[in-house]
Amino acid sequence: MSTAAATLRPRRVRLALAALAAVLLVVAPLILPAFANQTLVRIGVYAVAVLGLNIVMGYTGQVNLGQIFFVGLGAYVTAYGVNHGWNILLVFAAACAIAGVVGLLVALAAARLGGLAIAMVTIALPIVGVPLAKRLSEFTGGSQGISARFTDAPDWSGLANDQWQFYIVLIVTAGAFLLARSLVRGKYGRAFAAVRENEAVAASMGISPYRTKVLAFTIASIFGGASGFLYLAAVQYTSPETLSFGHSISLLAAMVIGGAGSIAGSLLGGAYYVFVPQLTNAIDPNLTTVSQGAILLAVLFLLPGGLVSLPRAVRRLTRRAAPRRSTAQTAPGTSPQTAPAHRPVPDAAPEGHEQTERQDGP
Amino acid sequence: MAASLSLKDVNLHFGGVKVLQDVSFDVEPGVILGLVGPNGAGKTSLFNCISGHYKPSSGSISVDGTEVSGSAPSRLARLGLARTFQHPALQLNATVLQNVLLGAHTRLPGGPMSWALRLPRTVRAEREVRAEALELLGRGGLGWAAELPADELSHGLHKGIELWRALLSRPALLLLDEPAAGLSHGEVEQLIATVRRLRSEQDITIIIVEHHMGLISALTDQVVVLDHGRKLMSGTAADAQSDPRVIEAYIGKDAADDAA
Amino acid sequence: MTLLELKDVTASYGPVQVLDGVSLSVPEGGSVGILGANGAGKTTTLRSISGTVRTGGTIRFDGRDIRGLRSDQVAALGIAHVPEGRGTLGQLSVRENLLVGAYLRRDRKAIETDIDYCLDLFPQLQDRVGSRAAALSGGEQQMLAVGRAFMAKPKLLLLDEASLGLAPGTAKTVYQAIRRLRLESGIAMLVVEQNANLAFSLVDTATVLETGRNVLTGTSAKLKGMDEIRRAYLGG
Amino acid sequence: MGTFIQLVVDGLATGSIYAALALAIVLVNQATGLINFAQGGLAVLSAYIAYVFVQLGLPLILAILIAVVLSFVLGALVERFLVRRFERGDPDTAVVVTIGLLTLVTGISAVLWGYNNLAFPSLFPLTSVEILGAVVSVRSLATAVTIVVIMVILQLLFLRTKLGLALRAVADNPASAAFSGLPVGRLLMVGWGLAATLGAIAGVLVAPQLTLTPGMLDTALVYALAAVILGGLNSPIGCVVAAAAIGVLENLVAVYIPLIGHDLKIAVPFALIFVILIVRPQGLFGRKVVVRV
Amino acid sequence: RGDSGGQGGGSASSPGITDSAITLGITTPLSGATAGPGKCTVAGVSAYFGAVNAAGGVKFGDGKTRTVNIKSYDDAYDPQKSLANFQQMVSDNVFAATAGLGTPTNRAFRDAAISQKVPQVLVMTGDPLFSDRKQSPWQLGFVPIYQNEGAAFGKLLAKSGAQHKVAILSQNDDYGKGYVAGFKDAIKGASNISVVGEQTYEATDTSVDAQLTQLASSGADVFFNAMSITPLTIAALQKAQQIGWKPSWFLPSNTSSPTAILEPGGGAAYPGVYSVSFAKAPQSPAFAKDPDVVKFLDELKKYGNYPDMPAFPHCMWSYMVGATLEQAFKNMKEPTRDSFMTALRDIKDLKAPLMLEGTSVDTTVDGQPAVSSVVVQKYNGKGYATAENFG
Ligand SMILES: Nc1ncnc2c1ncn2[C@@H]1O[C@H](COP(=O)(O)OP(=O)(O)OP(=O)(O)O)[C@@H](O)[C@H]1O
Ligand SMILES: Nc1ncnc2c1ncn2[C@@H]1O[C@H](COP(=O)(O)OP(=O)(O)OP(=O)(O)O)[C@@H](O)[C@H]1O
Ligand SMILES: [Mg+2]
Ligand SMILES: [Mg+2]
Repeated sequence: MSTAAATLRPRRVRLALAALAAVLLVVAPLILPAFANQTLVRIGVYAVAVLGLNIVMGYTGQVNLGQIFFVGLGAYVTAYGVNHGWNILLVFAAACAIAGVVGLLVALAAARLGGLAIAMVTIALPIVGVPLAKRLSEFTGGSQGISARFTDAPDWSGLANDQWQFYIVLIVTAGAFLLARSLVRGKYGRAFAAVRENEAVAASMGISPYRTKVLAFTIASIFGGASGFLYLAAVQYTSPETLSFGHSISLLAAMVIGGAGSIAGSLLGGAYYVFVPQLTNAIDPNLTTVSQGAILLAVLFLLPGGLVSLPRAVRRLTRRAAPRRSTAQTAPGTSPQTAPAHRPVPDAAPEGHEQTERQDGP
Repeated sequence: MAASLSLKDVNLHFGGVKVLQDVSFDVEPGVILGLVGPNGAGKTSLFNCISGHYKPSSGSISVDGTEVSGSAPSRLARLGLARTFQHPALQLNATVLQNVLLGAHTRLPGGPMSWALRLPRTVRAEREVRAEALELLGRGGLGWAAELPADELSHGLHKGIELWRALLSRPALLLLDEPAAGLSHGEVEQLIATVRRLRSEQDITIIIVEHHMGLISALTDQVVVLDHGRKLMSGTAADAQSDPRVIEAYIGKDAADDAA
Repeated sequence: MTLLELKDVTASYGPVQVLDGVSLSVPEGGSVGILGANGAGKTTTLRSISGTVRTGGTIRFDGRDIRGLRSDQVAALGIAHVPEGRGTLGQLSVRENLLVGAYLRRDRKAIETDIDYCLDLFPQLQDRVGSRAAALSGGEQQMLAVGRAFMAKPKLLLLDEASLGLAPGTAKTVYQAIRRLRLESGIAMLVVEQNANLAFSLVDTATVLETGRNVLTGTSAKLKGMDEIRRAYLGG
Repeated sequence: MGTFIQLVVDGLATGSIYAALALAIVLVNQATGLINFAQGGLAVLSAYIAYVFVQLGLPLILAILIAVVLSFVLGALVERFLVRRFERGDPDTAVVVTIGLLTLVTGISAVLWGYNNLAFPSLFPLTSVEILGAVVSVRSLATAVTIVVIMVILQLLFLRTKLGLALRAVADNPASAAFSGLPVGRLLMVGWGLAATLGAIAGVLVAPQLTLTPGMLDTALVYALAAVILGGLNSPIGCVVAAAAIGVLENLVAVYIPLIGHDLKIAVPFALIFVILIVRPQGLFGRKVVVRV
Repeated sequence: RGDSGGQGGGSASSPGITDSAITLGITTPLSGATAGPGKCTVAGVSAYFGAVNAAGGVKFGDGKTRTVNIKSYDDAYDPQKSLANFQQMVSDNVFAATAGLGTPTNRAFRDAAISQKVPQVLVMTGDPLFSDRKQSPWQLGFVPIYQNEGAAFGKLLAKSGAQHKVAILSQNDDYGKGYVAGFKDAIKGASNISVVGEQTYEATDTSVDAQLTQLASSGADVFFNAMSITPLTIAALQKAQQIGWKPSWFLPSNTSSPTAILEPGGGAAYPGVYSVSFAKAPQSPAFAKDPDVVKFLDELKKYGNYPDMPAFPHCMWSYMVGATLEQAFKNMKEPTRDSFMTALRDIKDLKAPLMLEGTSVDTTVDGQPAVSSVVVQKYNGKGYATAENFG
């Protein structure tokens, strides 16, 4: 096998897999039963919220207990816009933008605080958000909430509502995930990680911790707003309960369970958020709290890195058998003119070095 | 372009502790300056003042004639300053390559939107710095480690990674805090060669804090000795090593013999 | 009599095996050095003794098999480890750090005397007893780490680059103090030290590690005489 | 004026509920470096345990003592068999583990005792006394006194005892602490055990007022967290003062600033916390964590 | 268009009903803060139909005898989850959703229920929307709308003729607002009644001491307390005594349990504690031997998996929901949802078990839930007695 083919193969395979996944996603709603579609739709809603949370918390390390507030805000803006007859694209833009602007304002203040102090400000968002939503009843419908329907399938489409909703959610979710994925892979991903690890070091690399935090927080809020838009697309109703603090905690748990600092993990986190209540309802609706706690702990106990680390964990188990020797000397890539370490003792030349078997990237 | 640095009456206090007192000296572009002194003399703190991590209580620091004291570290980095840390500060769970790439932050164009949309220029820039980082690592004999998580490398190698990370930013002024700590004699020789080559290939000003007097003698054009936060003397490495005050305060009688 | 004996010790971090059969022994009251390039496995060897890495082979201390013990159990047997890097408790004051070092001791009066001894040894720490360790300079932290190990009054001292970041004069003083400790109280030690001049001033024998195994062992004098050793570790 | 004083007194009484939980959170944080969301849930479980023994006919004080001891064991076991696995890993994961623990413990309480509000007997009589024209129930007064006593004990524990020093050392740097022979695992168990004990005391103190339900302390948890961060994560005194301040301030704002009212009063302590944290990131009484590069 | 796979109510038999069984679904909070009442809603219906099934089942209007199966789902009072549960019900082939507790949770799937033509009936919310036939064709509320309860007390007070100053403390949501609106409407013309203080609290609050202190200073002699949180109600009763404020007290139907609330709160200390109700309180000594109550408690234990004395009235209410549903089943001519709705909307003067004298189920009035009549009761130190007059 030539080296060229070897490097091309995984890429081609990956492209093919991506294409296959895309086709499956497009075809799936036409085949699946309504309930499956509705479930997938809800997964999309929460995956986007978790994705945002992941950016600010998983990647940038800023504890955020207020993500649900932005979901709720996006949902309210969407409801308001829809009920006032705005164009749907405008509604979407407004949901993202208003959540983003509020997020930016909060972040401009909150990012001055480090560590847990930021957690405090973010806790306040849903805690204050609920009574505020009740207070502003002209916009929010008060504690009775507000309904808005805009995702009924148009007749020309020939689709059922759940299918139509699926496509709306798919477009937004896919867009959000692709954007986030590119963002965290390059310059900004490294900046987020650097701020998370050590702000002083990040700063000495030319990364302003403050701005980076504000950026991450704002992105998270925008994704929160987008998720709120999707929430309304799926649920068609929102009320102060949507933004209750408990859900924020659940989002946080979903993020860690999916995999903190992982894009794919956000999707898994969204799935976890939606599936576990269904599962625990199926087990016994009277025991949902116990079973949810037990499932959460069990998953983390087995996979402390989250669901996304499952393949890695499996690989590690299967690899145990093959120990490797130190890589220091003759691993590939060492340039010949500078040996990595001295070899002071001539009469004990090391022999039998094996090549490292770590493959790059996932 | 190598940068010049000028310190004037820099003072730094933490509560009652006077860490730096009236420190003044100038560094011409392209010079390698050694900063030595006993433990706790304030060398790292002085680095922190220059790089913006500490704000001097008073005094002025200017880079290329621009007053920078009190500026944020990130701003100084954008002005071309890079540094390493006395205690290696790497992202241990990221790969060595990712760690080094962090150094390229200021060189990469485009805002978050451009990167999220993968605009061609960002893709191109990323490919370029990646190649450059790999080349640097290869040159440092760390090519094999590029895709390993940093925590799988031994302590001594971390110092090297920090150096490559700082260099990837193509600095005009480079601050190295004890780069030879934890290196064996042979490894120090290599480091000396690396820094020499760096200077010959790149227009750069370097300040080195080091307790390894051999390295200081071999590399520096000029030496500043700090003691208890004050400048004790400045001159060449040879001047310093023969100055009785320096021997008294820093090198110690027997140690001076050993180092010779 | 041998105090510590390592025989064919292997060690691994997760799936990565980095020690590949290291053997050495430290006699009672003896002092043994470990030399080797970056990544040779020096630190890992010390870690395998104090139980912070998964190991195979035999490790005997004081006639007891100590392989697989936790690090606090190892410490309780009388082994103090000055780890590589920051070995201090950052948010505790200098004094508290020293007190923690004496955790296993009950002799309160003697503890106070020993604290004074440490502060005498490291005058830089004296006016900073109330400061938190994280605020200290790199070298000061290193002094504190060494002081913490002293406070334990161990039978065996594991020193991992104890001179790291110390000014030449200070390093000298510290090594003198260690030497004195050995003479006065018969502490045995296993020393990892990149500054071979310092190392040879302290150890009777040394072993050279390379990619996780011993490649050479001998007395200080013999090693000092070898060309390769001179080139790699001593200069000149 | 009478109303004003009464409002202050009422606020202090509410504040002491938050303070009780906050102290337990501070204790776990000092001993393990973790923020424990399950603290409230565990405290409720302890209160239920005491309830069971009361139902069995034991005198209240004995039931409470048994619950306190059992809670210590429970806390230690939780550390050993659950939290231990996550202690050296990502702190976010550890926090989520405590969230999972909260869910599990709440669920267990619900399964065993249901969601009905159970009346929990009070150690102190329901009578009240007058102070400065304000009526104070003996129960609130006793609760407040108990909390102050616990606060002092905690402060002494951490700053004056060898155990306190060891607990802090382990939380700071477990690997380094172990090199000095500190039995890290056992100390962490002790830390959790003590925090659970404290939680148990908090639980039985407030249960008579809130009545026992599995979610009895859910709201208080948020306030307790706020108090801990405002007062300083490493300061028992700070968190008690902060909890009291939050309770009082809320009341005064709600009554005297009608625009804010009782619905939005909760925003005020948060706004205050925010302002204070900007000036003092380590909290009112907290010690700054020193980090150097 | 409806959802793919979702069938509307056609003339063929609807999903969820066979010749031998019918399946009903309940989505209600079974965990979290409102789980107490939530569990009751499941227990009551299950108890009722458990007994009916044990006796052979219900003879439907189409002549077939069917057993009634109940499937319950936990929504934790989260609207999103109640919608998900509804969708699950549709996929589980549930004939109708019933008895679920909560305004937002019921509202969340109201649209979906309408568009899929799935009945969502006899729900436990006092939100009037569910009883508006035009807007909610597939819905029907069960419990009196909150306004009715507030109004009943207001009327009694206005009728008393004496001068009264009223202080109001209400929950800051549609529950509290409904009560207060009904009450204020009823006292509108009455010159003898003045409202002297009005405060709200959040359902999540741990204490309402400040509100009580504030209201006590208003000098009111009547306290209208629209509160649905058990521990807060107890604490409020205790607190007012402590600060020496002893007004006549009004409590809503779901927080007026003599054993769970008034006894621990010391309700006997007040000149009068009033509540409204349409259900017999099993805890009340007056009803201890009542055959309805005895049978109910027995069935609740046996079929409802609820061994305790109910602490929330929702147990009784949902038991009555069972009786109302049975009545509708008996009258429905076809095994379809359409036919069921028709039958359900045609019940008049049904004396469901446990109903108090003077109240009945009437589903024929547009804008009103199945039960709209309540009687005001006064606490007598042990249980309740119907109050004709205030004072
Ligand atoms: N943030 C701080 N808070 C308190 N004291 C500090 C702080 N930073 C530095 N110091 C004190 O300033 C003094 C100088 O520290 P610095 O790290 O600059 O020394 P140094 O010359 O680099 O020493 P070394 O050679 O040991 O690294 C030390 O005594 C240190 O404790
Ligand atoms: N946590 C780890 N995971 C995987 N491999 C590791 C880990 N720590 C060290 N190694 C590897 O083990 C080998 C030995 O490391 P060790 O730290 O013992 O070296 P050392 O001789 O002390 O080097 P130095 O002089 O740089 O301190 C190195 O190849 C290193 O890459
Ligand atoms: Mg320094
Ligand atoms: Mg090492």
